[in-house]
Amino acid sequence: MTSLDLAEPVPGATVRRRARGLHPVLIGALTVIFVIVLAALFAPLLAPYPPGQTDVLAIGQGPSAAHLLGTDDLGRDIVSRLLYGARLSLFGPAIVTLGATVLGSGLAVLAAWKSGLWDQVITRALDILFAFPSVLIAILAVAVTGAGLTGPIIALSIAYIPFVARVVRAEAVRQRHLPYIEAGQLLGFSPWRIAVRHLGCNILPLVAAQAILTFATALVDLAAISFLGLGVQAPDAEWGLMVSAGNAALINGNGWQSLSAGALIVLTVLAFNVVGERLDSRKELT
Amino acid sequence: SSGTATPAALPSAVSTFGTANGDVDSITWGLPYGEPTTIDPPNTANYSSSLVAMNLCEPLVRMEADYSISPNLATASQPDPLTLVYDLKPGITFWDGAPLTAADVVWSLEHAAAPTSVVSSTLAGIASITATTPQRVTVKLSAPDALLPVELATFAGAIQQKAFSEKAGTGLGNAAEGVMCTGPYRVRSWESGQSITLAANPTYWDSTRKPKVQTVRLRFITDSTSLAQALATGELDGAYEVPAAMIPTLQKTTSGNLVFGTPSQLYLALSAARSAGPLADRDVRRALYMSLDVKTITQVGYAGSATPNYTALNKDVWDNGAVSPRARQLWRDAYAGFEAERGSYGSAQAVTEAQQLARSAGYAGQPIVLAVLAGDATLSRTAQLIQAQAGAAGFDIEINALQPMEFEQAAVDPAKRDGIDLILGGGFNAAPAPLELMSFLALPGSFYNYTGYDNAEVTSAITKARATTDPVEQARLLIAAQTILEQDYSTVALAQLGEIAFVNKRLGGAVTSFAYLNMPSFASLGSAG
Amino acid sequence: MTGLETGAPVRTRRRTLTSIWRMSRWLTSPLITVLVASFVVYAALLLAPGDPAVQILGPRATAEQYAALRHSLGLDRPMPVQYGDWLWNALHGDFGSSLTYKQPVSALLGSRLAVTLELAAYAGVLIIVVGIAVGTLGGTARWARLPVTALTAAGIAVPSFVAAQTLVAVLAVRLGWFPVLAGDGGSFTATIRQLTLPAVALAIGWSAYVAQVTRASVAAESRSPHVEAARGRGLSAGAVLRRHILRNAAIPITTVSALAVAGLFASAVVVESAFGLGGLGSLLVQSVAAKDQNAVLAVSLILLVVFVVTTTTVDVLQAALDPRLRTRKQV
Amino acid sequence: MSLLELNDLQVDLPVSGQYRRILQGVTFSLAPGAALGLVGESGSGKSVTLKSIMRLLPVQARVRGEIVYQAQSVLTLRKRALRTLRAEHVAMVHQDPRTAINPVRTIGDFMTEGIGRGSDAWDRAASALAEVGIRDARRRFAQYPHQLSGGLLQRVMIAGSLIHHPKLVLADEPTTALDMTSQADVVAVLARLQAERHLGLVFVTHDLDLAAAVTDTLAVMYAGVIVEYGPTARIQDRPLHPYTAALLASRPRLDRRTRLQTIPGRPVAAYETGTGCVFATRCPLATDRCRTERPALADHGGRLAACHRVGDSEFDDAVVRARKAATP
Amino acid sequence: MSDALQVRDLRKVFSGSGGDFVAVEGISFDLPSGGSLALVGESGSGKTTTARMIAGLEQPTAGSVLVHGVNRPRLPWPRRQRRVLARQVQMVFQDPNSSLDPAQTVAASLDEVLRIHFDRDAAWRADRIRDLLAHVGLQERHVSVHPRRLSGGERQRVAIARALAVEPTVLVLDEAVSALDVSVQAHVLNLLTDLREELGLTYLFVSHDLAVVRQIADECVVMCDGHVEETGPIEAILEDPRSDYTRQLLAAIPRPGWTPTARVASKPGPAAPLTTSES
Ligand SMILES: Nc1ncnc2c1ncn2[C@@H]1O[C@H](COP(=O)(O)OP(=O)(O)OP(=O)(O)O)[C@@H](O)[C@H]1O
Ligand SMILES: Nc1ncnc2c1ncn2[C@@H]1O[C@H](COP(=O)(O)OP(=O)(O)OP(=O)(O)O)[C@@H](O)[C@H]1O
Ligand SMILES: [Mg+2]
Ligand SMILES: [Mg+2]
Ligand code: NI
Repeated sequence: MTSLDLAEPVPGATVRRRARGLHPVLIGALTVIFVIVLAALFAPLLAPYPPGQTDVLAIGQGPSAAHLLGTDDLGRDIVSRLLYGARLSLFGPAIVTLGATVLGSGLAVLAAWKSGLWDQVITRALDILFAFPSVLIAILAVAVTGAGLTGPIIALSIAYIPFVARVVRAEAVRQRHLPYIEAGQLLGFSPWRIAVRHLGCNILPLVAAQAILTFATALVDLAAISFLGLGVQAPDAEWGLMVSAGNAALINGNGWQSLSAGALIVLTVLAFNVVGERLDSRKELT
Repeated sequence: SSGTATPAALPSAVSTFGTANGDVDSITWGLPYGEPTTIDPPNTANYSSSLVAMNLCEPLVRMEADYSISPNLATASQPDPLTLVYDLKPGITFWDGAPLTAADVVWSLEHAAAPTSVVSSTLAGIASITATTPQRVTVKLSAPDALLPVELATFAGAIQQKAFSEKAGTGLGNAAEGVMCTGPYRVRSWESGQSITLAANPTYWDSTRKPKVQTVRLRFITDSTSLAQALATGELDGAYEVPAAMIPTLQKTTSGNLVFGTPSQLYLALSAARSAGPLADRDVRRALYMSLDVKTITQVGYAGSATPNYTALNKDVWDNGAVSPRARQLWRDAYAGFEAERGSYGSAQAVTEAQQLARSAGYAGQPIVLAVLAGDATLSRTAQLIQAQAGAAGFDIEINALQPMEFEQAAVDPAKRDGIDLILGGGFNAAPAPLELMSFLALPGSFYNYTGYDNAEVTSAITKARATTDPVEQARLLIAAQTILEQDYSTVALAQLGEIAFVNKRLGGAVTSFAYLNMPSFASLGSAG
Repeated sequence: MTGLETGAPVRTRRRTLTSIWRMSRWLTSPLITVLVASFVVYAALLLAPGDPAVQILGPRATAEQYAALRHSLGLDRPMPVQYGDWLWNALHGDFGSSLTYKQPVSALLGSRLAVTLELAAYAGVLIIVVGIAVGTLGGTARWARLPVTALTAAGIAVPSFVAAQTLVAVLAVRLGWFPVLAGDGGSFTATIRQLTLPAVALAIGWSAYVAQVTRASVAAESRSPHVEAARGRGLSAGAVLRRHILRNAAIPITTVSALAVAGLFASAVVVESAFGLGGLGSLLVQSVAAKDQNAVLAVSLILLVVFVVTTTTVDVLQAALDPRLRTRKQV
Repeated sequence: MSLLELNDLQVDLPVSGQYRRILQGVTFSLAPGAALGLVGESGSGKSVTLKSIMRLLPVQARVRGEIVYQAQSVLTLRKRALRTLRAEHVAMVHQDPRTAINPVRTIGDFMTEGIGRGSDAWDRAASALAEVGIRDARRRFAQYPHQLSGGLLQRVMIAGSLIHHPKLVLADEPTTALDMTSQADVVAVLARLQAERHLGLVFVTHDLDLAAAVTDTLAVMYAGVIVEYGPTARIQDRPLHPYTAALLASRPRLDRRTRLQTIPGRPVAAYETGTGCVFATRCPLATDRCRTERPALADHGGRLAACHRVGDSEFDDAVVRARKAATP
Repeated sequence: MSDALQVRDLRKVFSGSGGDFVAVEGISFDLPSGGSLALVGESGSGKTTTARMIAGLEQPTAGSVLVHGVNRPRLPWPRRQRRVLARQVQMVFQDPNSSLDPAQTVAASLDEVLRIHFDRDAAWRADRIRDLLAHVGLQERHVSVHPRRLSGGERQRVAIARALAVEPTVLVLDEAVSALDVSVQAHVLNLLTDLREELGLTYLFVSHDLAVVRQIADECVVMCDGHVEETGPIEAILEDPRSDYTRQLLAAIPRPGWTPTARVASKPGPAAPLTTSES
């Protein structure tokens, strides 16, 4: 028998790209996400006041020792509302992401795997869905279900399907024609096994990246819907709603509510985008 | 009466603001409720539409800023309780030069009373309208109705040209067709989605009331902060119905004056929405109201532009120029009694009592659904205050924000109120008369009678009051009915809201009472200096 | 050699057929998309609770009045019939009349469409010019890479409504540089001044997105072997940038720019509301709330058509820019 | 005077954030009209050498040593001069024509780029194509790269690089992406043009036999170092360095079926080699000295080899035996 | 003894937007058990297409593929036949980088195959994996690594091991060594020769390099533009080529003392006719 003594792979491009490791910006973004998620989970422990506790003697105050970011127009503590607001602000996008990602990548893999007529029908249906601006679907959903998170969540879960599915399908189709998939077929693996275990595993990083980017988009869109007054309703705390609720105070020179809620949205979206982009660029690895 | 509003002041009784001294070339006015849906007067059931329509079209008798009624296109007389006679003044012409005739009046009133019109129900008491001579119109009633003469002074009674209106057909009052009236202004242009421009009518018949402002540009600005910002920067010269949330902003500005005009027919009402549910028991309802501190609500929710109110009827419905001074005194006395009884609601002691009362009436923390109109910052804030205050007394209030459509349907259709226990809403009286509001609240099957209130004594008192022409007697009867009704706690007008108007400092003579809605309000404006 | 010679004429005929088929696909698929989508909107609106009759008559009418109005509006017919009717009329340019404003929807759309188009055009120019310029800078100049990456990442994360509020509070109210109200019309410069803040609010996110894609594709293209080869042939830096880097990066850039412009119309819904602009977006929000079916349908249709037209344009542009798409690639 | 001279070229490139040695002491010279073959396994630094000559390495690259083209130091050329050098003096033929020619521009664009758009330019382009055996130039001009076969496209690239009549051509594995027949075509075209035009040619390949067909001098590279340098025919006939021998012996033969020679281990990069001979870890004949002391490229009868043991008879026998196993 | 593989009149027509294209036309040959047959020809001559049709990855437009006299259907296969059909023909692909599932370790991918084809316990499978890897010259430490950590040659060995795991009747090698460096190529060629001797494998070897083919094949089918140009034992083809085309192929192989000659390029190359009349 011939034998080879090969310890390490040939030095080259793969090694170069892989060694990139965790970038400080990525670490920062992950930290932000971690902190915000923790804050949302432990809001009851962290918030200095109940989110709905009004205090008519302390209305529209600026920051003070008692209220770190001041109070809103009903004298509620803004920090507490931001903390509790994180729950709804993250919950909606999370559900949307879950729905759109599962449905989108499911359809994508189905289309790529079955190809032919299936692919055409699914692709065409996705094209049609793609033509609906997501905000339009969400607003129409509000017309059906009434104001609140339910309608927009369902609507966006559907509206984002093509965004997820298009990217995932393109990758799945590419992978489907790679020799390793054909080899699997020749080796007698069941289509189910190949589609899920092989194809599925290999598009997973892409799906994850897509999910994270979807989350960021959903956060913005849901906040916008709440901002328009069609989503989360007062007295529930939610960032988009807080941005609009603080608007009156903002033009009076007390922008703490509006700006801090706006800043949190920007920060969260930024963090998720950074992580998503990072994951997305990692897909070249395999 | 006139006066100046001082910033940060509590509402002073202001029905007109400043004096109109000189001519003004043009002004820009904001419409916070957006584009008028129509300017056909009897169908203008919202703020924007009525404001525009009533600067174009005039009723036979006019309402003044203090709600008193005086002759306008016609002088009115009532030879018997079932007959109203209107004699048209000579020399009145429409914008196109055609003279006003009795036929136009008949057409207009029949148009308003037709079943498809928004005000048809308020005019339901009319049996016939006839042109007895070319200059006289006789209106016959099917039953004595003290309300009808007042209703006819509102947008319900505005007169349009018959020939034009018939030609316009279903398009009457829309942006393309418009209207043909006699008023001090006429439409110059209507840019859908943006603005309507009115121009002074050069041939206006009433030379004593010729408009001083030549063009009025009405901008549709539904976003309250944009509105406030534009008022503050002077991009807008004024607006009615400024959202209360913007009061703190506008109080600081130097570009103009914020006025809380009275009398106003605007009020804030909290009503039980159905006869079932946790609020089915009168004592639970009472306990709920006892837990509310209305003074705080008016201060926090309305920044002082509103005053607390403790009865089902809002104060200004009887405290205005359309109600005779003696009758007003009777109402005041009666109200003093309610205020004495209920003025301490919301205090710590009252809350404790409320808690006990609720518990003993069988309330054990079931959720109470409070419906409120979505997208209205002031109402939303008030609802949250109510939630917090009632919460302190152990009431579990869930706020359910309804889209405008749903909200309106909930107001008319009991089926749509299923699952709703309370409705918080702003309202206004079309007619500044307690009779109307009492009927709506207390008669079985009436609009605002959500809980199915049916009390024979009350019903008979209201029916009698409608048939009396003597205002004092009418007031007595209604107060008697009210005394009974108030014990039901189905509806309470929590606050008497002031008309929040903003007027740029270069302008004077603005009508700031809620009567603006039924008046050619821009015709009284002029330069302040 | 076999097969090929005899195949030639057949192939030519086939090719004509294929190109007709491809053309028809370009034409029919957007149509089908619009058809299906409009039906979905129609059905959704019928599903929505709320009764247009109440909206028109107000809350104080009688049940008979409501029923009569519903009948006269044709709302008591089966849904497919109503849709068919609507479609037939829409094909003839008649979108019915607005239930709220009691006039033809087309009359309602005119000035609003103009406002939205002005806004979208302004924002579109900002997006494309700024996005591509910044992106190209970031993709070519080494010093600019980091700042541009950071800037675009931040820009993408700023929702238009947050931008709108902050811009107004600072630039219009505090500093008074721009008017608060837009849509006043007037001279061209006045319109520009009025629309600047809304357009900027609308453009921030999208232009950052375009810039990001531009940067990435320009950078990727600059590293590509054919660009290195072009440099090796002694072409000037400018020629390489124009004829190779930008020419090739133009393919993804056009796609995202077009998508950005299409998405713009939808984002305008939010910005118009924030600035109190009477455009299509605010009409949509308002009509949905009022259940003004015909208005909602017309606006949705416009949004759909805009989207479909842009995506179709992208398809055509892509084929024009990328010869590889014109003849199917052989595997 | 030589056309091109590389003197102790040393290149460091950032690999995962750290500078790593890629080329080490690369030295050779090329007379006008001469052809040099640069042979070695993947990763040995052939392309980096060519790119250094064209100054096409990434900007971060650290290059030391000397590259002299016609008495000009390439490494210190200003922008203008560099462009002239690239455009008119030195041409490069890349490994994969599919990626090295802009896929969205036509062949005509490619051919006329840099020579203008007049009818004169088209004529020049057409005659350049004719020289590489493409006679239907007009039709080809309208075509896109993906519409041409690999062999044809590679000829287009050669034609495009020769349109300015350069004096030096750097061909980086111009045939690796092609099948055998196209390879023969392309190499034939290249060899003919080199002879006709008296071109200097650096021909990079994996295949010693292929290099032998086009070049007169051969440089065998391993791990960023030239390990053997000399006349092609003599190296092919009797290699001095064990790496060269092993390369020769691992190529399958046409005339009979034999067990092929293999080289144990894997190719390494310059920065992975220790202080000793770069090939020591894979050399079956390595001694302790080989492992610790790096041999210089030394003269052995008109040929250069970097090996301590050249001349050592036991060693030479082994090398010859290895080579013999492959020869008939 | 029946032939391991019988290929009869295979024909493949691709129809795309550019029209119909005949990629393979009338290919027939027999491959006896334990034999080794090579398909050679220049690029685009239809070698890969033929190999894929034989493996079942592509549906022939006409003609048949018989393995031990049994017709071989195209993928996807019905559940019950999968095991049997998988063991008829296995294939090793040209690109070592993408022929292994990047998400699976070497052991996992071999184990998966074994689990599906043999109802044996984990210990047996572990043994077998070691055995297979040893056969292709890989060691214990290559077992639990991901393909991206392996060199091209190693990856190709794993691919071969995986194909061998099902004990196929015929092993199709499509340019299995073309992407490798000379020295690594030599390794793999030696390995293939050894495996064939040791295990009595049957090869269908696809290549454009006649020198490589010489190492591995007994029989040779020369393909040109989709049809068979010449068939025969490899020695015969190399020493006494009948067709000009084969002679051209032979002339193109670099060897000591070789002078390359160019064909005339204005004869359109094989890829050109597809798209030429575009303007
Ligand atoms: N831009 C770069 N940055 C870092 N390292 C590089 C770069 N380009 C090449 N290398 C490294 O330099 C070494 C030599 O690469 P080079 O491309 O010159 O090899 P080669 O001999 O041309 O190989 P091949 O036959 O595969 O083309 C390799 O280890 C490679 O990884
Ligand atoms: N799926 C396909 N659709 C259309 N044409 C195809 C397809 N697959 C292959 N072809 C064409 O069929 C011909 C034969 O291709 P094939 O891949 O079999 O050649 P090959 O001999 O393997 O060439 P190479 O040596 O380049 O691998 C080529 O011209 C190719 O373009
Ligand atoms: Mg190289
Ligand atoms: Mg092939
Ligand atoms: Ni032939």
